[in-house]
Amino acid sequence: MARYSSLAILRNALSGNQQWTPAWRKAAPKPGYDVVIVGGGGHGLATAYYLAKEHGITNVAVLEKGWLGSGNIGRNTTIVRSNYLLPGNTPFYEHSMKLWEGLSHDLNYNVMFSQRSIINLFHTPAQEDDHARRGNSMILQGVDARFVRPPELKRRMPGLNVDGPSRFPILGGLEQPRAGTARHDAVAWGYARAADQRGVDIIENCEVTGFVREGDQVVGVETSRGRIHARKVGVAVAGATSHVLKTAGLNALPIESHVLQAFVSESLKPCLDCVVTFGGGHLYVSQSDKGSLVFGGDIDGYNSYAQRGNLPVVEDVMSELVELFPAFAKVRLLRSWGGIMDMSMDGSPIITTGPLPGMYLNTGWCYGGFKATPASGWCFAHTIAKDEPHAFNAPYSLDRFYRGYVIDEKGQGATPWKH
Amino acid sequence: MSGYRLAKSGGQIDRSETIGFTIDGRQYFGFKGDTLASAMMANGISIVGRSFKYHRPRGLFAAGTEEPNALFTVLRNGSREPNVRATEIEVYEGLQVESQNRWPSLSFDLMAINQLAGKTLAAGFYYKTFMGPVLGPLKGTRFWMFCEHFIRRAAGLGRAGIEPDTSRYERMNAFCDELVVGGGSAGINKAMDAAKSGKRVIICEQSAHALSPDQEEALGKKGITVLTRTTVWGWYDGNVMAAVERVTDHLEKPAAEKPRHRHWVIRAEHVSLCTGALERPIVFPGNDRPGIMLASAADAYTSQFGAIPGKRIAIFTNNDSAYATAARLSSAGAKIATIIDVRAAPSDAARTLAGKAGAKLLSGHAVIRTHGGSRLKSIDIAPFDVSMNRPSGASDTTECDTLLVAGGWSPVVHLASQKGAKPVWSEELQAFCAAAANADWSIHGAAAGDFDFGSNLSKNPAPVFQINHPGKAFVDFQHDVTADDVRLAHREGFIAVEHLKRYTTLGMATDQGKTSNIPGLAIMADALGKPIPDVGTTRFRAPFTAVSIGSIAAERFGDLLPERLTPMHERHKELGARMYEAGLWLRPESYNQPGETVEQAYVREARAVRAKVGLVDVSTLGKIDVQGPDSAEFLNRIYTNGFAKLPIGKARYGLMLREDGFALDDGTTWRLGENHFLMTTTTANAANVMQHMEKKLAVHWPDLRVHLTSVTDQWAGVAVAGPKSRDVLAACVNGTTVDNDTLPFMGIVQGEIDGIPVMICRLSFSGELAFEVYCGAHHGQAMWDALMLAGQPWNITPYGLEALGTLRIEKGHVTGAEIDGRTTARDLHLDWMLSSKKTFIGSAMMDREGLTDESRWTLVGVKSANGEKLKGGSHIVASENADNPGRSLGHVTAICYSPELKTYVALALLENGKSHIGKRLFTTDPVRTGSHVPVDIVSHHMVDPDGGRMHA
Amino acid sequence: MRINCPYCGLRDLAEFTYHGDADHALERPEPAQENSSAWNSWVYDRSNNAGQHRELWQHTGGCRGFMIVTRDTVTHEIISVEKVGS
Amino acid sequence: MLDVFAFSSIATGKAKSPLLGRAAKGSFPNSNGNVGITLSERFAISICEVVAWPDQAVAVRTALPKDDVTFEFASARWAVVSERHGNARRLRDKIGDKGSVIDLSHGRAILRLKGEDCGWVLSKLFAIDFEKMATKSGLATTHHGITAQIWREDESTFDVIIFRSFAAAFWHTLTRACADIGYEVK
Repeated sequence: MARYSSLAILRNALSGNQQWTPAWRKAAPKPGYDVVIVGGGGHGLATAYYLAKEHGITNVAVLEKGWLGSGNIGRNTTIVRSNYLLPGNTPFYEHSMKLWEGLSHDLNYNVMFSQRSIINLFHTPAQEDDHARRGNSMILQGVDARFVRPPELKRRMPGLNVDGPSRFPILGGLEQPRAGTARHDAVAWGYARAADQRGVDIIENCEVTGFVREGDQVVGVETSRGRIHARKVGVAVAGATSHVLKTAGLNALPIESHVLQAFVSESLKPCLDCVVTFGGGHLYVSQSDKGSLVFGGDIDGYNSYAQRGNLPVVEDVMSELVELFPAFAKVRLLRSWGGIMDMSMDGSPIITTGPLPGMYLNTGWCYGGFKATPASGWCFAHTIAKDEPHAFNAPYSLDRFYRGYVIDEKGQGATPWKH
Repeated sequence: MSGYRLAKSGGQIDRSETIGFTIDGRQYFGFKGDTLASAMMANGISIVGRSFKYHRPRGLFAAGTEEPNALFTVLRNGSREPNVRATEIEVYEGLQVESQNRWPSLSFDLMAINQLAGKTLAAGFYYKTFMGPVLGPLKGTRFWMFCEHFIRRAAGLGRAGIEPDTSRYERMNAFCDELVVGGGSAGINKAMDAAKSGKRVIICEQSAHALSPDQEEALGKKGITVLTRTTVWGWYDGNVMAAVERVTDHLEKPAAEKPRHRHWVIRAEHVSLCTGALERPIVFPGNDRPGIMLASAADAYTSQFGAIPGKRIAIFTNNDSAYATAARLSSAGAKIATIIDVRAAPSDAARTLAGKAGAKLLSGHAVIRTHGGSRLKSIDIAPFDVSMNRPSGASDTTECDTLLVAGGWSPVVHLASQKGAKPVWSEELQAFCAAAANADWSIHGAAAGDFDFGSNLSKNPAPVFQINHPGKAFVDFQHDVTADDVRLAHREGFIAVEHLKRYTTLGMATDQGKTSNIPGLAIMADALGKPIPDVGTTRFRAPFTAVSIGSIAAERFGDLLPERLTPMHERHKELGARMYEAGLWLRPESYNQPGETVEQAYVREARAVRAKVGLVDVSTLGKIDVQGPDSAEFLNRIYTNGFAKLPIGKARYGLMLREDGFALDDGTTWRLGENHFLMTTTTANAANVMQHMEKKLAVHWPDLRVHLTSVTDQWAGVAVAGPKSRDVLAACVNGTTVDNDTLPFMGIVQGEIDGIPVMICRLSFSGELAFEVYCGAHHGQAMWDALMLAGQPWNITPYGLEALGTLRIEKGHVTGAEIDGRTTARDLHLDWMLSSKKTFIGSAMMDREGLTDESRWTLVGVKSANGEKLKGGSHIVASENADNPGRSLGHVTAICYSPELKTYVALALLENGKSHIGKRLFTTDPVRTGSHVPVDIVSHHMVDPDGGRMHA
Repeated sequence: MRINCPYCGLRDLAEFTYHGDADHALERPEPAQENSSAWNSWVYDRSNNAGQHRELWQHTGGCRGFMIVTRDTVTHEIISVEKVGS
Repeated sequence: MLDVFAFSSIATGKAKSPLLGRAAKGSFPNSNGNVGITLSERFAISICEVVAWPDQAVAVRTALPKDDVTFEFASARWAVVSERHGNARRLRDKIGDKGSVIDLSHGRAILRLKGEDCGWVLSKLFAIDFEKMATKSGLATTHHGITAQIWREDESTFDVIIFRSFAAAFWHTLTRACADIGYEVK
């Protein structure tokens, strides 16, 4: 398959773009594989790619029940960051950031990762100290962080309500300069293409309906396209985790599925160059290359498998955007959509062997799934290949909840909808 | 110059009133009732916009919400509203608009050089390049970000303002039995019927004049609420409908108190969709030249505004509806030169109308090419074979300045799709129609595929969506997505309809693909050799058309954000307090005297408390009234420590855990009677604790007879603290003494201050001899005044949150900064409060290994070893080297200058804290100040550890 | 979404507070001083049904009463609402 | 035993309204010069909450005085507003141990709206179907997290009961909502 490059583009342009070939094969399922990954989203595709690249395991199938990347990989607000507070999280997300920084080259696919930085605004002295604490935690673990003061904020975001009257006066922000945004669909397509090139079968419209067992051991999956055997089965289905694992007889997990809405405005000339978050509520906003404001806030807060949210959260998010950028009241909301978040009991993910022999589980991403995609795939591949977690994902075990080693960034306890 | 105004006709405009407006600063005139679009047409303006990618000149294409090209920025009172469709802007005297996405001007746009790049800018080209070198200064993401900088500048439509939008937005809640969406004939009938059967009816019509004044009156007479200029944009669960009413956008001088937009939230028992249908184009090479538009658009401009798009008009159709249009246009005075119909044998009814219109009919033909620059000049017409779906012969050129395209009609099923009804394909109509409705809703008229083009005219178009012929044929005008782009997506395997949309950006522009989705699908289906329904359709999501963010945010931002004030608020302001937001409460941070810094102020205040006496407003503490025979038992389960034996007239400090064993909140609870307690919580946690306890009673302990009521606002509270506090109270309290016998530590008495009934509890957060004095909130200010007066001999000092913090840090008392949802009772050395004689919430989970692990971060005191200032948010490290501090051992939770210890001190959560006591470590703040301070780790009880003072 | 509060009647979602899986909440293990697998799974494990889901809501913006709402988590359709303990 | 009802007294002459200095009296017509609604605060009157034990709800309902503004805003939970001082004690005596009485006279503010357009104005703030709200009835609802109790005295008169600490903020919002009707502050 041809490498992508500006030359290739010119060559094809001259031949009327007739020579391009499919980005990935439309593979049909084989009877068996060394590894079957359930879930053709970002995490599943990345896992397949790193299994092939890092561990030489290429007899791999990725099973997607719908069209590839139809889940949260294509429904998020595209933010990539590693500005975490707790030691359990930082090394993992920083590893992800490093993978992001080389991803376009690695995949020979431009995922448009743009390190336009993220700024978390704070509005009270207490919040300032909290942000200092987070920033210091980042720096002490080798992550970039700096404080930004109002004059610089004003310069970089002319529309920001810095000196206007506000119940949430902006005292400053914590910036991670290396953070930014990427083109979400491109991440799925890039991983799919690169995995496919290494021999991975990507099988769309193939829904897993059950697990094939020999005693306890999981030895394959039943699918809408027949039984597929596998020495190892990795499950990376985000919001559908509970649903899929029920077919293996696992009826209770530290996971709840919740709907998170996301929003885009009409396209505007460049007016916001970084990702910015509001400390007076819960809002994150950036501007896409096409010019749309891309933003979101809290999850709706009730169990849901419907990719559709409700009005109260829409109103909250819009009001927080206007509080931050009063001029945006006259900008218009173009589209909204919903994604199903796999909310865990402490707000942190699970990447582990088990819970059944021959099964491997990757879930609990809450809001954090997109930025985690490369490291999630990388660590999950390692865990599947080596039958033990890598140091990066060792804290993300399943038994941490019961043993009391929770990683609770928001300090909310076992109430998933508050994380 | 091609478009012009007819001498008469134009139902919607008032020719007696001329309106002046400006485009890019140039003056134009229209009539009252004109839209910007109709006025531009009447003024002969051809180029109304530039496309997104190639910056090609574009003309008016439609007359309504589906318009992809004519986007303008409306300027008003110094604020900008970008991307408004000219078809939806009603002209008013002095209207100012600015064209978009062009430089330097609409008619001459340098960015149009993008067209030279032509085929290299095909769909998906971004993904294949700009990756840059693997090494060197542009490695990693740098090269892409360099290119992206220019791409971003080229992209984007209108420019948003940076000046705050001062318009008012308003929310309105409404309820009805029947919501009718759409004010066409179907909608009016539906509304009338519903009203006749006694239903409460609301009818929403998005345009300004679709309903005639008579119709509005008739509906009003039936008690129907008529909302014009109102778009129903969102369908949420339980028939909660979101609509936006554009109240003043069309007015020259709106009244100050009127909202610009009104955000309607309508709860409807039943929704009737009468949203009509939209005409769609046929895709053919050169189909985007100014002068080419939908036949339905020309129809609307002529009938409503008396504006004719051109002098010499050709019509290109695959169905009968265009013939009716032709007849209407010509009877209005337009010149219809030719009708080109892809069908070999149009119906007799159609032929008759063509004759009536005096138009030459070319059946079995198609337009395969167009000519012209800033305006259409001529078109190439060739024989066309519908069965082959290909041109089948040599072409002729025909002169015309306007080409009306009629590609069939698509029912507007967006809202039904939002509701969850998957559209179903109709082979006859060649369109997606709404699926079966249910008890919540129904669909009527053209929206239900029930078209009526006129007598004997057929509803069914020929299945022709594109003329497959070389040349740039545009599917999505605004995003410059061509038929070739769709075919390329197919070639590269992006064949799922969502992949097609995402890979090519088809249908993602501000018109949301209202005219481009179906042709795009058809081209993909053609490439796949599948029927259209097998390719599928994307689910429509809110909003139906773009809606102002301000309207949805109505009344939830700026000065309308609620705040909570204590009864003594005015006094704090008079005393020059800097107010600080905690939760929604405004609380004094410190009472700065002229020239004082915050630090000088709080140190002075704290000193005064330790030396003599101070007072602080504690009204914001959460207060919960607990009553009932089982109250004591209830508290015994809620708190980790015992409350059953708490004597009446005594208070006790209590700790609550969550079910998972981590600390939830702390506070004192006072026993006012056998079955009556007053619980206090931290300000921030008041609501959580209330819900926590209500849930326990309702769900887990329904057998307990306990009533909970929030009384936070009922009580004003003031803490009087310091060695002289007892003297101050003795000086002003009547009805009781406050000596150690009457009022021992944690005792409660009742009395009066200046005639105000008060309740006094002797407890101490500061570590000094202290009392909390409570009275009815309406009396708070008077009580404050009385205490200030009584305290004068000891010049009693009001103190704020900062001093309060200082005193509690010195004393080692914890607050929300330490009880942060991650800490345990042991971490905070509160394990003495964990009763072993009973079970309580959290008792089963609090001893798990992760919660008792030696390496946990536990509470310690921190003293600056060299007097250097400590910084909030600092972490604690072992290395004295600021540049290589090593790993974090923990972090400070609160810092202050301690007047008692004459140095900066802090509380901190430190890994295996006990093991570090007496050791030298360093606080480090690399992210903010770079401060790196040697500190001594000490017990968290830094002042008066044995509590001698507060028990004095 | 609107919820039909057994006391106040049909009210907007915004007036209600979510308290999670009701069946789960009602199955609180016997109070204990020691940890047990029953407590572990009660605090951390959820069935998270796709489809009918009995869940606990509180009308915090109204009567503050608790109710069990049976709701389809796939369609958001509310099948029934009952007062807790009824 | 402490006498908690002692604190409910507002007859000291020292009670201060939370709207003091925030609600300018006078007429604020809309731009057509119309005044459609009258706003006033019902200050220094008794506001109590009465809660019955589940099995005593009927008994308490019958025991409650009829002369006051009394409405059951939650199951077996009543708001009782009265011009009569010491009403809490009176209620306590009436219901005995059938339930609890909580005096909130200091903890709430009552705003009275009078005028044909009350429904229009209140509909901006509350998601309540005021067309269907009966006179002499009350309910509990919320405005952006500000919990409120609403009593309909007659066709064109409403009382809104809110937490004292929110009174000033709510007043600001309320007058904004009245602006297009035009209002007068008594």
